[in-house]
Amino acid sequence: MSVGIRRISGVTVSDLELDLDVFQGPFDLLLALVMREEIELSEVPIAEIVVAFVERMQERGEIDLDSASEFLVLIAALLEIKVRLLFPGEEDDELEELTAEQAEAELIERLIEYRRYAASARWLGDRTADLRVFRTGPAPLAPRPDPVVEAFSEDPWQLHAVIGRLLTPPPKIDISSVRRRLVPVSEFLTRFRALLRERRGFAFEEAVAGLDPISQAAAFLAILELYKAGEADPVQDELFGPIRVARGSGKAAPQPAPAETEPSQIDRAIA
Amino acid sequence: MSELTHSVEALLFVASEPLSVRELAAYTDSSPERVERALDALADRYVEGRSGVVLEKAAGGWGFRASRSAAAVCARMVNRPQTRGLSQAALETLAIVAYLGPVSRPEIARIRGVAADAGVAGLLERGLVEEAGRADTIGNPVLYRVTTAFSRMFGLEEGVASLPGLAEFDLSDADHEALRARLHLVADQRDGAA
Amino acid sequence: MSELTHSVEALLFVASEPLSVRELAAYTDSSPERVERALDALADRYVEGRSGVVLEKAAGGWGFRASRSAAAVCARMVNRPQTRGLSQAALETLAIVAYLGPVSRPEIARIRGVAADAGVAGLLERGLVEEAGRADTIGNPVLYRVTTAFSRMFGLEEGVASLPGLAEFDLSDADHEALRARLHLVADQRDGAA
Repeated sequence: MSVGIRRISGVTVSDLELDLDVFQGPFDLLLALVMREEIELSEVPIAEIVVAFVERMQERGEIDLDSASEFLVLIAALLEIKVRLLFPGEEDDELEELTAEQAEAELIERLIEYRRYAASARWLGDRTADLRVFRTGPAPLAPRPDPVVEAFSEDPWQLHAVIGRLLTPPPKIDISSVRRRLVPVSEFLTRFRALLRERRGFAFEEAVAGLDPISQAAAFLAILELYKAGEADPVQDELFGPIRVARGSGKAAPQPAPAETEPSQIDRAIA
Repeated sequence: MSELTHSVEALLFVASEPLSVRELAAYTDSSPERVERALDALADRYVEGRSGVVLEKAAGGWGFRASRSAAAVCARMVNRPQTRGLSQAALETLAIVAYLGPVSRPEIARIRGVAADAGVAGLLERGLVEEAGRADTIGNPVLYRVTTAFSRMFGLEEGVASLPGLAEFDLSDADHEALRARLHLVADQRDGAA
Repeated sequence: MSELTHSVEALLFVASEPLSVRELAAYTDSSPERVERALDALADRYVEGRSGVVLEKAAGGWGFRASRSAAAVCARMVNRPQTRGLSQAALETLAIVAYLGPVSRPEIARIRGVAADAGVAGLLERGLVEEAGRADTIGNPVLYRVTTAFSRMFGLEEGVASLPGLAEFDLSDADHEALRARLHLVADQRDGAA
């Protein structure tokens, strides 16, 4: 049976040209390099790839649903693999570390699986051309059933069991991993303000030494917050060099994008 | 038979209510006179003794019904004992309405984590829940509560007051707001976990 | 026509879902063989071209539907032509539920790469999928399966068992190899150029 499998080459996804800091070239090549570990997936900004794809679709002025779907599957798989690389050794079996070969095999498996269902969806779609209309409710002049309800036929503890499950939170494993990611920026704001009251300045690296990467990111956001409010004056002499945070002048820094970084919003973003 | 006759035949088979000549004419884009002639042709074919299905003029218009000879067999099917118990979805919806009611469909959907609900319609049909006014929230959704038939079915002499208590969840039987808050909280947590 | 044929005709008309030979035999107190003969006689009468209503095998049983020539007129009346305007996304979700069901929204999302909430809600509303309990996995997500209406709508005589095997939709070996090579090739080309 011919089900019209889409052609493999020439889909828009493979033509997508990227211009990222870590990489310039087609999306496909990026995938290949990631798989060969020539590029660190952890350094690939996935959001920028998505933006590039959306921009390209806009340029074309049309949405190619096939390639958009395929792109979503690839990006979702890539994100999941990236998460596993960033958080290795989670107790969950599903999140075990991947070798490059495994990651590649999985990516291909995902695409094959998705294409299988996309093809069966087209098969279903072809059949909708044949309009089948029938009645789904009771017949108009048919005898109606007597609405008899059998007394004492059901056990009220069934209801208790069901509401009990709706009252039981999901298992703890998840809460612990969520908690690890819940790093309130406000905590760092308080801590850095206290530091700047005591001293004229401090070294950022020392202040965040020993913290996990996400907490460090939250700390950095707090510094940016303080800079915006004029409370801190961070100085970095060279790229990737140490950051020295001095007490600010008290004057608010110019804000290119106002109100975008309310502390509460940042907290939510980090969470 | 003409194509119009076939269309009228199909319409009457597919409809859940009797259809008037005017309605049939509108659906088929033809005149009432032509529809009448099509109905005559069908009445000739679908008549007692010649068919198990009979065309009949009823209150709201024309409709098919089972013939007299087949009526007993059809009644047997329609009134077959409801062996199928309550589905998981129905049971959950029923439990929420019983413990939390009066409660609206959107709230049931939110607690269950299911985008659309088919459960309430089925329970209404079976006479296990009924409408109980409207909520004061946006859109004024209809509220539902369980019926006396529900209490009979579950053998609850005092109605919902006889439901098994929720003490092991630190919830008092009377405190609906605490129960509501907890159900919503857990629903949100599940949403995050799934 | 025999009285049994009339009874079967009436039962199939009154029922809101297709009826199997076994069910028909039970309601009419007769043997499956006799019911089959009655169905043959009816299928001969209710056939495309000769009637506005057609007897069709669907979802493991038998049911009436509008004939092809009358379908468009009937679709006007039915307030939700369930398969009209299904998007590619909706069809993909439907295909996953049909082949993998009972299946949860997170599982559908994993295959399609995007959240399945809106898609599933739309299919529930059209009556093409229904709830089928909850999974035992974290968060106890609701499971979904396709409905009888789905099988009738897509003309599947034995329900999902009549779907083509998933393997038929697999990539050919050549395409498979091409996909696998696609990742390597581009990298090799670059290596060659460098």
